[in-house]
Amino acid sequence: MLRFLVGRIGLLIPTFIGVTLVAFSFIRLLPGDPLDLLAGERGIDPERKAELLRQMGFDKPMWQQYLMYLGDILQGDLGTSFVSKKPVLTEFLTLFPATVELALCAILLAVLLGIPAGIFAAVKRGSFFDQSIMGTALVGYSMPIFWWGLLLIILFSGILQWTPVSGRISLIYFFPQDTGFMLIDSLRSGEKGAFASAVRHLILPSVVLATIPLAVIARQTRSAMLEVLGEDYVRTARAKGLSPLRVIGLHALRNALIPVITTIGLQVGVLLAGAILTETIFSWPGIGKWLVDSISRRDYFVVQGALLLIAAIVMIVNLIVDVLYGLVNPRIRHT
Amino acid sequence: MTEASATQTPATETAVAAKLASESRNATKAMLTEFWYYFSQNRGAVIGLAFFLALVVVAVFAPLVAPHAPDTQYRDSFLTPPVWEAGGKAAFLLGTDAVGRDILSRLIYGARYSLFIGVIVVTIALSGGIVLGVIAGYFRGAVDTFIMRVMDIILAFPSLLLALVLVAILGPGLTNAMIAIALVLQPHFVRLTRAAVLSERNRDYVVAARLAGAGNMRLMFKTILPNCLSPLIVQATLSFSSAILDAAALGFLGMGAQPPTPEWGTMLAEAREFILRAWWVVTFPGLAILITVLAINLVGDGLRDALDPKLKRS
Amino acid sequence: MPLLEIRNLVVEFDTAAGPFRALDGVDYTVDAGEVLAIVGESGSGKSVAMLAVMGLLPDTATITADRMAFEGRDLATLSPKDRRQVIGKDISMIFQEPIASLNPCFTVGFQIGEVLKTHTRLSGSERAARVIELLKAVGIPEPERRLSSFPHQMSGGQCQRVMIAMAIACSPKLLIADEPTTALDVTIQKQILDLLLKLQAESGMGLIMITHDMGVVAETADRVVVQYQGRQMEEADVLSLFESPKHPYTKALLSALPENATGDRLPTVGDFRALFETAPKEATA
Amino acid sequence: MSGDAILKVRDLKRDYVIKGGIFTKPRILSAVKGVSFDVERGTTLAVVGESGCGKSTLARILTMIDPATAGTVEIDGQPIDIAKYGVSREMRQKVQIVFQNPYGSLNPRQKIGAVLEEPLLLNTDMPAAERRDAALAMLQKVGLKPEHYGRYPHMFSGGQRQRIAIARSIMLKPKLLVLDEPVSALDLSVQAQILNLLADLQEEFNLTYVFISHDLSVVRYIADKVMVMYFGEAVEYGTRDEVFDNPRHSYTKTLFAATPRADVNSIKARLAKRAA
Repeated sequence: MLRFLVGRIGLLIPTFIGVTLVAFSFIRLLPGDPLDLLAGERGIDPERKAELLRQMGFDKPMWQQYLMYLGDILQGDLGTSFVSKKPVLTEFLTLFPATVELALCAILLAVLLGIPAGIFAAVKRGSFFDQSIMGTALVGYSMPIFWWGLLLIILFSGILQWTPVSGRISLIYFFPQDTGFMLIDSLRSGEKGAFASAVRHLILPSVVLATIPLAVIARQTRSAMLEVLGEDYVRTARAKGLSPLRVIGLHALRNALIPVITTIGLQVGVLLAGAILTETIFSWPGIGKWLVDSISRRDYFVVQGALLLIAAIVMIVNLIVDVLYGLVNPRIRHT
Repeated sequence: MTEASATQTPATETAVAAKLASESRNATKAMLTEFWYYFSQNRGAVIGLAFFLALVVVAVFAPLVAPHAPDTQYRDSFLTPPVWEAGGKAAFLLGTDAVGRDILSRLIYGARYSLFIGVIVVTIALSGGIVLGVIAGYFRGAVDTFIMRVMDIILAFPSLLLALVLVAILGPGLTNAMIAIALVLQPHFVRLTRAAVLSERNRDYVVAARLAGAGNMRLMFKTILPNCLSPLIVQATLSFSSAILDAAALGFLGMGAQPPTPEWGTMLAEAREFILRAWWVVTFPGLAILITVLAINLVGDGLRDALDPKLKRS
Repeated sequence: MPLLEIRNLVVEFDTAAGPFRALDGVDYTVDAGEVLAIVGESGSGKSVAMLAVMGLLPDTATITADRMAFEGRDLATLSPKDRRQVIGKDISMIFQEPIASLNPCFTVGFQIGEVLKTHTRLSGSERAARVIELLKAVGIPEPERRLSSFPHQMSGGQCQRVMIAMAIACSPKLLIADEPTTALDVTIQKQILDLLLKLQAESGMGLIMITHDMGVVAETADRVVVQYQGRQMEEADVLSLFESPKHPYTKALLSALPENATGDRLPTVGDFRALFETAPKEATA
Repeated sequence: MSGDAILKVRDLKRDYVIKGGIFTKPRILSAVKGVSFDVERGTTLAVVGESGCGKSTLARILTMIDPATAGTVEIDGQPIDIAKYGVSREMRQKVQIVFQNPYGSLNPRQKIGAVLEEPLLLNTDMPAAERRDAALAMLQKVGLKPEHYGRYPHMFSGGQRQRIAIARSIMLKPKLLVLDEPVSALDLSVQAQILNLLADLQEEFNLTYVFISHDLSVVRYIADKVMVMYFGEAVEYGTRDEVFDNPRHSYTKTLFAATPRADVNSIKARLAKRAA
């Protein structure tokens, strides 16, 4: 297991270096030099520009620039936003909890509904339930979630007026956000109705963001279960006279979960990509919206920093999933 | 060479050849029939395929099918609701948008863009992915490690994020969006091809072909690759639909096709501000995306069932 | 009263190409203390009947029989719950692929203990002691240490021993072994067969050996049923079967054994086919 | 038959290096630990052993799939060393192999005609029509029909596929055929047919067989000479009768004792013991 873990971490290092290269090249690949881009239509006088370029190290050879960049990263310096003048890392850390809160709710929803639905569909293979669950899952899997979000807004916010259109909490509440997680902060504030408001704001974005992972997890669980149910050891479990509940819920599920965990891990990327769209639609102040706004504001150091940080998060979550995978799979744990 | 050929006259020779050719055709036909049998067992897949073909026809003959030109603005009909709603006009079956363009016509022309995007993106991603995947899986060693690490790097970025950034570099527009999406989808093909090649390369028939004198190129592309195609075909179908989705998402974020292009995602972006006033400008483009993607995914599922040898044998 | 009695068993599978008759009216009787071998080549349906007894056939199978009784109780009319009290306790079964037949996610000790937990009222510590006793009985060295092993850490022969331990955990009256040694080397096969016969002789249980190997039949069986394409060709005690086979198919099988070769060429079943295959058998539509 | 050895193997060794992790040193696993034997033209050497004894490794070396670590192999008077010189067309035409599993050894996407013609296409300059005739003639020779030419492997039974695999292996008229458990995956009745076919072909083409098997009854039937392998070593080597009548090594004795006997006398003995 230790060797497995070390191997996985070893694999991450070249990938991380590659990721920094991508983030580094991003600014250099932009058409025109960065300062022209940053200055926009106002223009900048040549002397000041040369001075700035020297300050930022753009006159040095590429490899030196890269090493400088790498050094900055290792010191936690990911550059400064041209718009807000705040360090990118600080901005990121302020906005990140909002995205995590949303993504966690979404993945929880997806796992808690998707796995049972998949198991049920597999056990009742070919039945009406199986067909409806899988039909629904396929629709979910095919859903353009930006449209799905708009549709839900029309229905629940427009027609039924049940849920708010945007934001994380109603503007009438004001309390310190120590953790950055609105559900926790609103509970701690003790303000009446604040928690309920936070929940109501969270529901629609979570549903929208959960849609695709939910569909993927349900489909994967079903096919993993179907595969496992045909295995010899499931036949053995039946031959032992165990109850169907134990055969399916213990012997089959335990094995089917192994590929499902991998699938759940792969949803991090899907969630972060989905967060870009969901946060834009619901004006959710997280890193997805931050990123889109930065691109349209041409705040390229923010984009560069976000690129690096998001890739790092994906890699870390994948590592955690790999470890989990090793833990549930004895063939890896005991070698 | 053999007794049989020695005694054969040219006439019987061609007869033999013709007979063998027809036998061979029959075998191919039997394969296809069998494939179609398993595919058609899946009702959803057949419906999806029918819809997809209909969509292709509509897209090809868009100028003949569409009631209006996609960019004609009818100044007397801003935000006309669909024909069945109060205030709807028969000329605009699905209503008009904020500048008076017929939504149905724009959707019909929009199908061209979506299908075009799917075809181009899948072609680029698939061909690149196959070549890299076969090389990585066949040669192993340092080449493999290098290719797979590069793919890992691409996969470390969420697809839409990477596409957004690429578009930021290349500039917004449909072509750049397609290139970006193809690049983002490519690693999946590389991984899939590599995995399939790895599982095939040590099979006895490959060893037998090597013993028969087949070189690397022949082994890679003639012996092994055809046996790896099933998962790739399924993945290509699914990528076709995700390319459409991603392009629409980019369009929605203003980074894909630019207005006034009747691309479905771009249409949605333009319609966003009217969501609480005119539901139809938002609903129909999205519905078009959903149904198209759903149809293609249905076909993909059907292909998987028909091509998956495991299911076939059970 | 025979231990297991089956009369006119027919099993049909629903397939895409229409119903397929895997068993076409077969009879089996097994008495306590007896070793019955069911022998046949692939497609003979030799495992199907016993899977039907165990209730392990898929939903696509339709089972009909005039009688299918274990110790006089009709298995067909038992509720699934009552049947589960017989399966794994009084009738147990081991399979061809020992490694694949054990659950890769659970330890050996857990998987054996599970049978005891389901079918007996032993306490936790009693169960633990019994598991060790069972592992000893099937000849696994260092049973205390092996308890916490996973199947992938053991060889095929050892896994089959674990399967046997699991099968005999509740002292069954009937043990069904479905090609128990086909996946194993000859020397291991010998050990496993010896073990099965020893356990059978000690406990007096009935043993059904399902196999394709005439050698295994000769080494283990008291009585033999020969099957071909879902039908019973011959039933005889083992000596008379080898000494004077009645049915042409049995004769063909025995003469196809290389060790019985007399001339330069081996007679093949095809040489005899006309004698026992009246009509080509196909899926009855 | 002495002196006309088509295959001479001396002190053949094959080691595999098992890559170590970060904390473990690489280990060396010896699959074949120095075996020597001769096979005379037109005869059959049976290599017997259980899983992991090195018999498949030996097969891969003889067919030039894998190189040997040490020792010499001489086929038809020519030494082979693929690590140094690779495999020439000429050498390839001398040795071919038939695998155990007829379901894995045929390319599922290749029609039978193409399967049989591939060796000719790649190693000779024969025109297409002649290749086709050669393939058709070979189909007939192994007991299949001309109409099978255009079909795919999955349309055949296991026994038929093994016939196709055998046909492919002798398309180039090899001198030596390595048969790696060719009948183990087949039913008894089909096994007999394939063994008969192999005997016929041996006679017709004066083929030399290295027949790898774990089944002693088949070996006893088909072999001229027998070599018993155990953990990479040849523990027993001699003519069939020498080995079967008078096994010397204890492993050979164990192996013989473990092989089930299907003769009436053994059954009588067993029943008598059981009754006692």
